[in-house]
Amino acid sequence: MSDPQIAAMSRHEDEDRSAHPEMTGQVRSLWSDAWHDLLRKPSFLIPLVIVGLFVLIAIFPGLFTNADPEYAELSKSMQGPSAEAWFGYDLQGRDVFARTIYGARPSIIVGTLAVLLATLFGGLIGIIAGYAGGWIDSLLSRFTEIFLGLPYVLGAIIILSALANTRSGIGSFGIMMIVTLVMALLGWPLVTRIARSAMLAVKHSDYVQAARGLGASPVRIVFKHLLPNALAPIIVIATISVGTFISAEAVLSFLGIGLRPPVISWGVAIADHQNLMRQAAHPVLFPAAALTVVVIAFVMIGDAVREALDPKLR
Amino acid sequence: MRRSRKISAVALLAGSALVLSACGGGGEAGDDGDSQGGVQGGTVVYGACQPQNPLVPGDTNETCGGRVIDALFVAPMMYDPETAEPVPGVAESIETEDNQTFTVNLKEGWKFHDGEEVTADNFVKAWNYTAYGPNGLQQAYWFEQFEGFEDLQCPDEKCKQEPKAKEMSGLEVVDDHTFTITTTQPFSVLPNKLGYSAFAPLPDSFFEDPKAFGRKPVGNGAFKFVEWNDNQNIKVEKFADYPGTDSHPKPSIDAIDFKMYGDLDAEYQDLLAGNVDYSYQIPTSALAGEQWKADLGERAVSQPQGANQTVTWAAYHEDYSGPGAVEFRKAVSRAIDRQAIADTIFHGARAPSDGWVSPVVEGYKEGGQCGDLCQFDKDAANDLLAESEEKGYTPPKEIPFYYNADGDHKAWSEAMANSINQTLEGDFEVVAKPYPTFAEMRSDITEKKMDGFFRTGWLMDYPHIENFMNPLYKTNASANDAFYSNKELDEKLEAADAASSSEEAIQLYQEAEATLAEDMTSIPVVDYTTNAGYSEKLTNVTVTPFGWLDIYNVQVTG
Amino acid sequence: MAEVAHQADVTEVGYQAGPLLEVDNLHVEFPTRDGIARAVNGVSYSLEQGKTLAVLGESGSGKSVTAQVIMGILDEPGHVSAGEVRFQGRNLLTMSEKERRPLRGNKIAMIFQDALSSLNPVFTVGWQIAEMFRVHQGLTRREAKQKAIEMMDRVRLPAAKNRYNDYPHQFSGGMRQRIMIAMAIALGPDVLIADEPTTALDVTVQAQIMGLLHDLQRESNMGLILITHDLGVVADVADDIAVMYAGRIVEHAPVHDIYRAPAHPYTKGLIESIPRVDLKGQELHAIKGLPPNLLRMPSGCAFHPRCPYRTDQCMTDTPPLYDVGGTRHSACHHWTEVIDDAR
Amino acid sequence: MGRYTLRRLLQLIPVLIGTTFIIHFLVWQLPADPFDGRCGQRPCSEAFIARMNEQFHLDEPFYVQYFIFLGKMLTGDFGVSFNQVPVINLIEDAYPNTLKLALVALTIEAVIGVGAGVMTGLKRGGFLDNLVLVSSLFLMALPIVVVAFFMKYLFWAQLGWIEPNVSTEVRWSELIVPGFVLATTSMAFIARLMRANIAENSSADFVKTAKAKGLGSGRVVGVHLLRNSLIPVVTFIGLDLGNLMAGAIVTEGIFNINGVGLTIFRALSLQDATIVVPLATMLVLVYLFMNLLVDLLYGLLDPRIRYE
Repeated sequence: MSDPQIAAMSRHEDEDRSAHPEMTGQVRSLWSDAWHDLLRKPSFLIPLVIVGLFVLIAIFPGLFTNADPEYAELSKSMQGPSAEAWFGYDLQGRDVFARTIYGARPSIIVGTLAVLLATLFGGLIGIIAGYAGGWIDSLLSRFTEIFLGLPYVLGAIIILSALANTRSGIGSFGIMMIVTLVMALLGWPLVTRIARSAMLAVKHSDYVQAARGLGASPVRIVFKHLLPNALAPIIVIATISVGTFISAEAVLSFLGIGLRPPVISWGVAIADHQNLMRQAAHPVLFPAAALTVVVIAFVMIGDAVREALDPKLR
Repeated sequence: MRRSRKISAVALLAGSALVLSACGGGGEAGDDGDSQGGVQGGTVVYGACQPQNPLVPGDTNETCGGRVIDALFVAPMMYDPETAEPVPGVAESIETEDNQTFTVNLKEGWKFHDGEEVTADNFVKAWNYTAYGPNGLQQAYWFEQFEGFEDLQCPDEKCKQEPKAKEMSGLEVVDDHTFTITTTQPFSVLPNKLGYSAFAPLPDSFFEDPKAFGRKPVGNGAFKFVEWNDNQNIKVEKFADYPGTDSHPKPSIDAIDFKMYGDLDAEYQDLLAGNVDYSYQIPTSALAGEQWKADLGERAVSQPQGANQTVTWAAYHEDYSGPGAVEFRKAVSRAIDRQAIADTIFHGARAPSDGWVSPVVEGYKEGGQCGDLCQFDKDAANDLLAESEEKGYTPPKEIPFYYNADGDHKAWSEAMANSINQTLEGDFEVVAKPYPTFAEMRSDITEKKMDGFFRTGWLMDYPHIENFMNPLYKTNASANDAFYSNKELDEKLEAADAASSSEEAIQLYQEAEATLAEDMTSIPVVDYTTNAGYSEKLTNVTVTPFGWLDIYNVQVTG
Repeated sequence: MAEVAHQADVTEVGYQAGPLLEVDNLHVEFPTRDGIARAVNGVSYSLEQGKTLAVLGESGSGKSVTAQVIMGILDEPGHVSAGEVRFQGRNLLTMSEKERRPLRGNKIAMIFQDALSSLNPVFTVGWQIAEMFRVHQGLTRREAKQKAIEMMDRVRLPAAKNRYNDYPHQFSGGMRQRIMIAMAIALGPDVLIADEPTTALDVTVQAQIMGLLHDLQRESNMGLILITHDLGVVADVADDIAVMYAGRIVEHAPVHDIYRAPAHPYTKGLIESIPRVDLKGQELHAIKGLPPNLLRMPSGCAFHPRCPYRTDQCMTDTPPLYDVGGTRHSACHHWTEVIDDAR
Repeated sequence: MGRYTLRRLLQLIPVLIGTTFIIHFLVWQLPADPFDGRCGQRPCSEAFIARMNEQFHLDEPFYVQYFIFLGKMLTGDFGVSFNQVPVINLIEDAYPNTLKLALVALTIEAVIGVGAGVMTGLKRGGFLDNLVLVSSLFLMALPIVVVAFFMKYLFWAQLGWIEPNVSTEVRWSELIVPGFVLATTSMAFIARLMRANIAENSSADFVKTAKAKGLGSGRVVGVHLLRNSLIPVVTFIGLDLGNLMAGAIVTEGIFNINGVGLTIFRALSLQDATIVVPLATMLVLVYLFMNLLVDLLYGLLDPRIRYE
């Protein structure tokens, strides 16, 4: 799923960086150019609006529906869309529209939070490894590789199966946090790899050497030169990952090891009703559509950011 | 994924036991089975799953392996394919005068697949091996009632010391074809039990290398083992020297290919495509909207099965005990819309329960013993709730209902929780909570750690009311998940066990069942229905009350 | 001259007497989001066999675009909107791709500024040279290798045989450019276009490469178009010089005339900006202002915003290519003043 | 190169130990007692548990268990599962199937992805280009289960071209549709990657050189452009083999292919760690070695890369 692309993107990214170290010198104009570029692109603005809408839904689901997503009437089970329930009812006789609306929050929280954690932790390790070099780098690199050696799906299944103990009554928040942490745990090594190579490229670039030669303090070098330049590829990978992480969460939930009730999740809705598709498809169709739209929107934003920040394609 | 969830659901539903009943052919007498001029030969492809244990009768406690064991081995008794009544297998007769000492007379001329003759010795040695503690076989507990069973168990937890004896004193070989069984207490239904596969004989070759035997079993049944490809299939073929019985004649088919599926949908699609001849479970996707009946037409089989689904309360927990708790449990029971759940969630694959015993077994009381308490009624339920409050009972704000996520239990568990929440007008909520695996749930249940109520299911080992009572509700019984103890119940059960006639025993067991309504620590929900389908190739198809294909009488055409 | 023409007559059937290569009133446009960029605006020049024409100009002046049109490798979305390119009298632009391809590399060859990026990084240099023989002449791998090694020797690549299997990145800049040259002249082209061949090289290496080109041209008597922005490198090798500015030729003249007395203020500026040993100590002149934006070309003479001779006429009338005498032409309304100043 | 390979192999050792240790720890130590639910509704007999504990060294501290496991793996002994089936049998059964499936998927994603990428990369902005760009986004975003159900519905239920499930022989021809399902995400990604590479390289100087050499457009694209643009794609495809094998679980389930993923998933739900750990270790091995191989291959494909 998400993993291979990101891996290859990162590889791609590595090359760019090392092949064009001089590009990193133009950091400020790069950022502002990228921003201006993005604001003019429909392929960025349209998905941005979509994501904005879903974020709004995630924060205030009550604005979009009056129905209670948990209220179930078995007598209405699997009834199709109607004026009363736009997306129809699910197996339990719950309002599919309401459940689709309320399903946005967990998806988005888990996706973004997992990316955030993976980026912060992975980025930090990568920057330290790249900056410090030497045995610290070796140590951190081996450590990263150990986690990188766990394939994403396999790793997630093993860890989530191992952790999937409900007894403690962890509640909705706890369930989401477990999934988030596991995804972050499997996601950070990629960020580390990218951050490390970005750091290496910048560190060896001429202007940093020059700044060092002029006697700039290490702190100044790190904050003035290294970080701003190394950040671009990290931001690119983070943006793209949000989409792929949401998709990955849905697959894990579908497999029955990701989110689970009482959390309302699109992946769970798909899993619960995919067997009934020959009877009625709407309980699968609408959550699947919502999921697809959100993921596409995030991937498109990531793609646009990458194009804007990737000097080679400009 | 889904596939394995379902399988484990089925496989482990009953927990311990399954009854292998492959016995068959009730209606169709005739020495050579195929008296109707049916076609001889052919292979039946049987939808199956990977056995979880070596293929040794005393070590097989789940349906995946049980189905194969059933084709390979015959115990002293067998179960009629249509009625599940006990009929003779290897035994010519089982005689007793006091319901405590039983004489088993074996038929002559039965052979193992390696040519060895089946003698009394084969039974006695096999049973002693199974019961011997240090061997750690899964089905050892079947011999609990045999005299001397205790002496074969490990004296300490880690089994460092050897048990006192290696043979049960209750087993005695009289001659090559006769042996006796003595139980510690009178036990009238013992002959009924002896049809279960744990009582199958083992050839001498087993004792030479039990490990190798488990991968390449040698039985005494109508089919002999050919090969086992893990996770793919197990092949067995007709055993020429199988003598046949009235109910279980020499099979007409040549071979059975137990083809393993990870997913019921995949199996069902292969059934439609003609790649599988018999599936004993239809996936939800096909049950929905009666799709499978349209797909299969006459080849769709739907009949009651000897299994039920109950929910059990952790009545030992302080939150669920004390005055009024019984009324609260009754209120909950009346708040479950069993009919709607059976129709909507199970698409008719279950029927609302009316008691604690499956309707297919001997001893089921017509109309059930649960009465009104198993009838959905909103007002009555709220009246009971009010009554319980008057008596001073306050339920916790959140009442967890636990189910195992690796079985197909989520939908009905949630539906039941919704039904209770929306019926009872109180300040509490039932929340359906999954355990990731059956194993983890069982662990907490047996360790008495539950803090709500939870799903419990029972697939009969043998078709008798006794099997739905003693193991489940007797004080300290092995599967008494509520840790329920009711003196009156225990007395009735003991009396029933010791009853001199079958009728008397059944009467007493039924009285015992009726007492369960007093406390409602276990609430019946739905009874299982076998939903099976077979291919166009099969004729003369009978599906047993266990849900399995009668492999003795089925014929393959075309 | 006559001899040369005669030779050509013999070698090329159907070749009518006249210049080897002629660019005639060429216009090239690049549509962009903000409008059409007119990269080349009516450029005409011609090249005789055995002669060297230097095309001079800043980046963006259209000199490389013109060369790409001649080669037929103009990048999308650029396209020729008017004009002709005649090779041995035949218009290349109206030929089908099928007719034209055999000429490319075979009759007209080209080398580029950055040999590192122009050589394919993933093939050995030997393979890339041999490819010429294999594709155009259908030689076997072994024959082609033999020939390629010969070519590598010919461009004075040391230890050619041993380095046949090396990759471009394993060579120094100068060596790489020799390889490019070997590849370009492999099939003995009539015209060689060298697009800034020495720009990326050290000064000492520049001279070696220019020397090599000059020698090769004399040996094989081909026509050479030398595209450069550096007036300094062409003095010794070029016969004629065409100076381009904003997509036009602003001056076209034999090399010694230009050096002696430029007839266009832009040429004059270029010459004055060459550092010269004899003028040591004097201030170096740079042309003031920036090259024009091709999307917003100044009215009249495109050079007028930067021109010290500018008059009102320059702002309105586009100067034609005035005949300045001999084979000289200048696109400046005030060419007489410019020449006078120079003298 | 030889020294580099050796160094990489040596570096692999701590990684392998670390990864297998994590797996071993997670699978064996975190969940509840593996024998809790093994004997159905009744608790397992103490004798049974004692027998199993002894056989699988469960009374030892977990690091000892790990070293016993590691030692056995090194001698090629994969042990037996809880139901006494030699795990090597499961591996022999499941591995070829998963490998075949992954190879089919790899072929499909390479052919279609590269083809679409080349076509659109050469002609950017056209109808086809936009079609591929949009559809690849969709394929990347669609959950694999949706793709699988759709394909199965189309080719089996509607067109009747395939059997609903892959037979036990697992013939190559039967793997085309499952392979396609497994390949979708990567295929879309390869198309995009290839398109970007082609687009970038087609304006590269060496392509201009190739054209100036008078090469036909087929040769320019097919030899010069493709060779360079393929390098990142080839590395991606190499890395993807490990991912496909480890990620085939959903596909294997839906098409009933007896593969590694499905075997692991089944074993996990039965809590049979004896199966999970060796099979997962084998997947990790493939994954890590493919990574190494790709790194080495990269050097062969791109002579500019040098190994210190």
